[in-house]
Amino acid sequence: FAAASLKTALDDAVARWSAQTGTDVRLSFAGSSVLARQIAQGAPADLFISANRGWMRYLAEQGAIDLPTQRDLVGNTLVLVGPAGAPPVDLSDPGAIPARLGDGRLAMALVSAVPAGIYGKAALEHLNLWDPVAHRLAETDNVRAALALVALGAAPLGVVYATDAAAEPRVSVAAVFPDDSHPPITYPAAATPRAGAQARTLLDYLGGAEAAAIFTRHGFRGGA
Amino acid sequence: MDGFGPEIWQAIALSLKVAFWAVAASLPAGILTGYALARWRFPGKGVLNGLVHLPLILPPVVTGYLLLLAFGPQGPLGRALTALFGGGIAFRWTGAALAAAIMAFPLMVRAIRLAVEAIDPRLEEAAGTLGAPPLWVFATVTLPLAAPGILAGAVLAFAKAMGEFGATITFVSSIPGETRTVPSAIYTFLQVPGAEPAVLWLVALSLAVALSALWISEAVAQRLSRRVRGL
Amino acid sequence: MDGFGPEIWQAIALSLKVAFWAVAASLPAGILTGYALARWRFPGKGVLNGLVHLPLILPPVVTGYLLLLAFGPQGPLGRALTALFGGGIAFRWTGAALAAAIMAFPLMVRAIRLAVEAIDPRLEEAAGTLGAPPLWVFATVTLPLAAPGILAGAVLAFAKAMGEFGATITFVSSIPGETRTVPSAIYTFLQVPGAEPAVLWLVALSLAVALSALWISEAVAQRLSRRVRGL
Amino acid sequence: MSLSVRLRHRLPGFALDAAFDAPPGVTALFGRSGAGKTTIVNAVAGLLRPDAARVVIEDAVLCDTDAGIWTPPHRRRVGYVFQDARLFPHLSVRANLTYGARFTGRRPRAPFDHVVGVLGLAALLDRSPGALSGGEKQRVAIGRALLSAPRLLLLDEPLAALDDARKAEILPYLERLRDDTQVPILYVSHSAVEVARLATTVVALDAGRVLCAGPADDVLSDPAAVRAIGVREAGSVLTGIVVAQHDDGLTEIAVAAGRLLLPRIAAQAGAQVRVRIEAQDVLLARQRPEGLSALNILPATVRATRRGNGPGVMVQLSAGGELLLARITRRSADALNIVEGADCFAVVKSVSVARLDVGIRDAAPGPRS
Amino acid sequence: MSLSVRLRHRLPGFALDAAFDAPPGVTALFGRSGAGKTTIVNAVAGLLRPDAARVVIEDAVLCDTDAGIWTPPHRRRVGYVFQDARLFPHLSVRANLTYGARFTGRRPRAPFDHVVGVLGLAALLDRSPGALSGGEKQRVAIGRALLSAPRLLLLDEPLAALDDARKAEILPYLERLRDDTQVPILYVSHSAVEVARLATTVVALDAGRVLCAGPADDVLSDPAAVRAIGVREAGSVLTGIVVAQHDDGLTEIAVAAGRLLLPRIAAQAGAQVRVRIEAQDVLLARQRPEGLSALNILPATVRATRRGNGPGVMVQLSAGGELLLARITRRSADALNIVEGADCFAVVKSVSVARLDVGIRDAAPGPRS
Ligand SMILES: Nc1ncnc2c1ncn2[C@@H]1O[C@H](COP(=O)(O)OP(=O)(O)OP(=O)(O)O)[C@@H](O)[C@H]1O
Ligand SMILES: Nc1ncnc2c1ncn2[C@@H]1O[C@H](COP(=O)(O)OP(=O)(O)OP(=O)(O)O)[C@@H](O)[C@H]1O
Ligand SMILES: [Mg+2]
Ligand SMILES: [Mg+2]
Repeated sequence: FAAASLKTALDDAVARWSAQTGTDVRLSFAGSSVLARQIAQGAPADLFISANRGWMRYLAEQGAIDLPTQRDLVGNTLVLVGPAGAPPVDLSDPGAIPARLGDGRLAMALVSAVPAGIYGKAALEHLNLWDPVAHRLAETDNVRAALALVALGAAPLGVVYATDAAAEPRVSVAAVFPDDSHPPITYPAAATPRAGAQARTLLDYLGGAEAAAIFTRHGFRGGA
Repeated sequence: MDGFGPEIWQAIALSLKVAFWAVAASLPAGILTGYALARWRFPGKGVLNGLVHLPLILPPVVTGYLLLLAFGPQGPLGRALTALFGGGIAFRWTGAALAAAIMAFPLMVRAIRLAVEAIDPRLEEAAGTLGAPPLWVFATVTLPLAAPGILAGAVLAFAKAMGEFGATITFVSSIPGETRTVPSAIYTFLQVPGAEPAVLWLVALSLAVALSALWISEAVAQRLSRRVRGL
Repeated sequence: MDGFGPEIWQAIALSLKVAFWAVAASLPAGILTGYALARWRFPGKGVLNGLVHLPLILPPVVTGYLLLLAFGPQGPLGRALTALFGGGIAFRWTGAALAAAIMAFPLMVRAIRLAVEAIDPRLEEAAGTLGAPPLWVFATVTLPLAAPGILAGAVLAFAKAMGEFGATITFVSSIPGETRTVPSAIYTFLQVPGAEPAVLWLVALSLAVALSALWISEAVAQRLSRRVRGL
Repeated sequence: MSLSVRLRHRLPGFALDAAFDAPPGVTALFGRSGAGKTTIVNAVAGLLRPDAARVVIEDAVLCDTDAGIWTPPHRRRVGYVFQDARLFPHLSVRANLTYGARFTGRRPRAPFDHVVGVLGLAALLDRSPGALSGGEKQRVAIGRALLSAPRLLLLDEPLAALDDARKAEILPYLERLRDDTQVPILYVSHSAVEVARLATTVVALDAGRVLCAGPADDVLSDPAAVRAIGVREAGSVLTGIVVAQHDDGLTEIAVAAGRLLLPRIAAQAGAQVRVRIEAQDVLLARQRPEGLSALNILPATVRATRRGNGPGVMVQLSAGGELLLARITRRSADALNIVEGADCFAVVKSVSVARLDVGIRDAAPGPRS
Repeated sequence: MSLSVRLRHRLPGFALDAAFDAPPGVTALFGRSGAGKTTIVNAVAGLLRPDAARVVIEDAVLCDTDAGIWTPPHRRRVGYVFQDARLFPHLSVRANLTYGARFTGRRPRAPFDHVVGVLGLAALLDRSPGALSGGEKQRVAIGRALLSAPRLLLLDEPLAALDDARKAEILPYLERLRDDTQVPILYVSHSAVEVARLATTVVALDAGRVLCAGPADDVLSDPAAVRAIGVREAGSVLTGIVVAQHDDGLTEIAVAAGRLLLPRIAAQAGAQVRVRIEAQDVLLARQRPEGLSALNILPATVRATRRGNGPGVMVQLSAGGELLLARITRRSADALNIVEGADCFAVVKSVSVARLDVGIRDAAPGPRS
């Protein structure tokens, strides 16, 4: 069970591993919240890769994961994007973002619920940019939808992951949020109590260098 | 957990407004489409029928995305709207209503179509022989006889519009007071560990609203269908 | 981008299987419920009506979550099923079918109810005077006369089941070959940077499937309703 | 078998309060539009739940509100021909006809081919009801009811939509049904000819109440009752025995008062027949008239005369002990001095008695031979 | 106004090929169940699009397939009383009646209260059609058509569901409609009495073809045509003038052959009337009979006799130049030596001519006074 945004990267990595070990792996992608609830309800999952720490912690409290196996698998970077070819935005200037927004809106994932939104809000607050934009948000249910808003020109700016920005030719990165402006963006992984030895070796593999290379190729920050 | 007051009431009021206008504005089109599918034969009928069902088949996100393509500030329709009325519908509650209307449209059309198909065309013929032109026959015979079905369609559509979320949030995102309806509020809470009580609260509220609408409509429907039976 | 072959075909086959069984298994209940709502008067009719509409009003995620609570391995019904049949339905394709069936149920019931309401009860009376007991009247008069409506309901439900996603993924997750239907595949691809072509492909495919089902059903419906009219 | 009906029911603007007993044979419900005929028939069929009712066939209590008995329609075994045909639109004519067949149990049924033949449905069997003419629909509805092997037939104006030729084909069949089977028939009709021909009992209704009820012969020849029915249709019924069939197409019938020559009746010598003679078709003369084209001249005695408001006088005659009605003008009555006790001759044209008015009774009313 | 109809249409299992002209007045479509009457009426109303057709009212071409003309039903201005009433179930009786009123334009309409009175609908106005009896429905349907101020009335068995008393109330109204307004009426009926009374023209249909068509008097007294219609209903129509109203309730009418005494007719002295006399109600005698209760004895000459297969002989008489039909037995014809050219006396009972058979023509057919 893994967060949906990992799909292509994880598919790649797991395919490689399956080829090597001859073991069949079934991957189930969905939102972290959905998966976490399912695991809490006894879903037949061996591994869980969450898009944020919150849901991992939730499962840990329920005893639904094998704590010692928990590790951060990959990381990501938060960026501010604008339409393709947009000039950079100076994040140190509190007026820069509102100026660029004009009467448009800043596209973000739900700032109180979706990880990318939570990180984004934290970053903006840290940089003292939050107040001017708090009422200019267009919050979406996931970060891809926020990206789409920018890509389609519905919003002049958006806060998304670097991985997303890289894959979308219609946007370009206007600024990169410094790592220290928000909690570390990591994808924690853990085995569940029912996981067998094979699942655990897969987890080890995913934490290894070969997998890290694959993740990096897909835009993540591998092997955090 | 009842501390979240005003924002919730705002969401409920907004949901009602969006659902009401979604139904009210699409009803004429729904009646026309249902009638056309039931009674007319024309080239492209199959295509129209498919088109109507589209929002049902497509994942809501895709529908929302397509709406965004068409009605976004850069989309052709969006530009036309801006040119005409000096403002688009993206990120506005009107956009949410549009998304809800489109998602609810197949349900509405199906109910109306069934109701029209059940009307004995010989009654319409009889009205014609009395001198009533087709439009008048439609208004005074077809429409009243189809009323229970039209009401059923509107209720289904209203319920759907109250619950719609996927297409709405993709198209107009979730802006408090403008497009944050109850379902997107619920979604927000679902994403956060431990917010289940809030979710329950919201679900109960939206249920109460939708169910009362449903029950009122049932009472009306009963009276209507008794009249249509001629009793 | 057409390299992803088998997985896609698997998803389509699964979607078809899920949608088919969702409709097939819920049809008897749908007919019964539609008939009861149209013809019977009983205490709790309003409640039943509300219950049927519930999945339409609730955000799909909530419905899925409620299903998970009830039918999950820890849920009361889930445990009962496991005890009885040695296996639950959560995270199985049967669970996906259940979720789809529940989401599609209101649409099916409404269409059937409308169709039953449109049947002249005097025909059923006539059958009764010929000696046919109520069940036989139901099977030989009511059911055939409601057939176009039942078909319409089944088609709506099938379309909905093909497109259902929110409740399904919440309830049974998205496991390739078991519960990854086309819509959940679309959803996953939507979350991934750069997978738009795959999404388009999938959307087109699911549209093709659903629309052909729709068109076939239209042809059948036309023949049926001509028969019902007695022509 | 006999039927006993006792009903009370209120509808907005209409109150039904009727009770009558229907002995075996055909009981005609007669009355103006809106008199409550269909309402009664519906109550007997169980399609209407009356406020208070007791309906008994033979000794089966179909419904008794006091005793809380209620037999649902499908167990009442009534064959109901509705005023509106109510064919099943999704079934072929054949399937409509055979719909009731599977519920007949061991009761004897009319043979399918026979019913189809009598009703002229052979060419329609594979058609759909939607494509039938009004009369065709009604014929199918009659066939459907007959083929369900009912223990009671309810016919609500079954022949109204049919032409005379078709009626003349169906009536003998209903007659045979009445005589051969013991199925009682409740028959709603506006046509006195039909009623007189078929009915053993007549129940005249007005505004939901029974105006008069009794044996058909009595009611139809009772000038008072006849008023309720409509003067034009008054007449009397003579019972006779077929004596001979003549070469010139006439059938000779012996009645109590003498011989009648009527257009050919398809009956064996010895068969018993009922001949309805409308009051207006009877002429009176004090002397036996000669050289008239009318062949039937019966000696009779005036039993009573009744003058209404109109120009007519209804004369009740005794012809060989049987009742005969004649309607003549007041002027003639005065001119001929037709008073109680006067002897006279009743003149009836042969062709006045149309075939529709002659009913055959193979079996005499009484023990079979 | 006159109507001209020319139709060809194929249905599975039925082919219609009929053409007839309907002069002003009432044209009766006569024929067995399934003969194609409703099909023709539907085509005239524009509810059926025939394969080939030309329908003309006066000089308005309603439909001409050759010329590609097609007037949609709502512009044809026909008042159609359907065989099945087809009332609007969601409207009250009153709203049903007035439905057509707003489309009448400036054409003169029948006054609402009058129609309601004639049809006896006053008590039903606020009822819903679902709660009406069969006859009540049909009366509302008649009223609805009448009140739409049509330029052509199509009546498909409008009175079949009604009792005689009600018929006797409605028929005079239709008569007045025929005479006072110039609205042509196409009238489908199985009842020869109705047809004879109302129709100026009769079109007899069989299996989709016109068997014979022509003025009512001719067709109804043509023994050949009569066969198609049903022998029982043959009769002839005499035209006469009301001479006097007698105290004993009789009306004296002068016809070409002499005087007739009939039950009171509500007409002024001088009014022209049509009297239908059924062939079977006429007795023949070679000598003037005496002491008979029949008041009407007309001298006549035999013009032709026609023997069918049955026992009857149809005798065509000339009574003062007018045609009179008598149906007697072969035996009587032989006994009385009724042959062509023979002089004889026709005996008609006064009460044989029931009121339903007498039609009043206030305006003589011809120029008004
Ligand atoms: N849609 C149709 N398809 C095939 N045959 C039809 C259709 N409609 C009518 N018919 C046939 O055409 C014939 C004429 O029908 P029509 O309704 O004109 O008869 P009608 O003269 O009005 O008879 P009735 O007196 O019984 O009402 C009938 O044999 C009928 O079965
Ligand atoms: N559901 C109802 N509510 C109120 N009145 C009704 C209802 N059904 C019938 N009636 C009235 O009851 C009376 C009797 O109706 P019924 O149908 O028994 O008449 P009928 O004798 O069969 O007449 P017809 O010869 O015209 O068919 C009518 O006046 C009718 O209007
Ligand atoms: Mg009735
Ligand atoms: Mg007809």
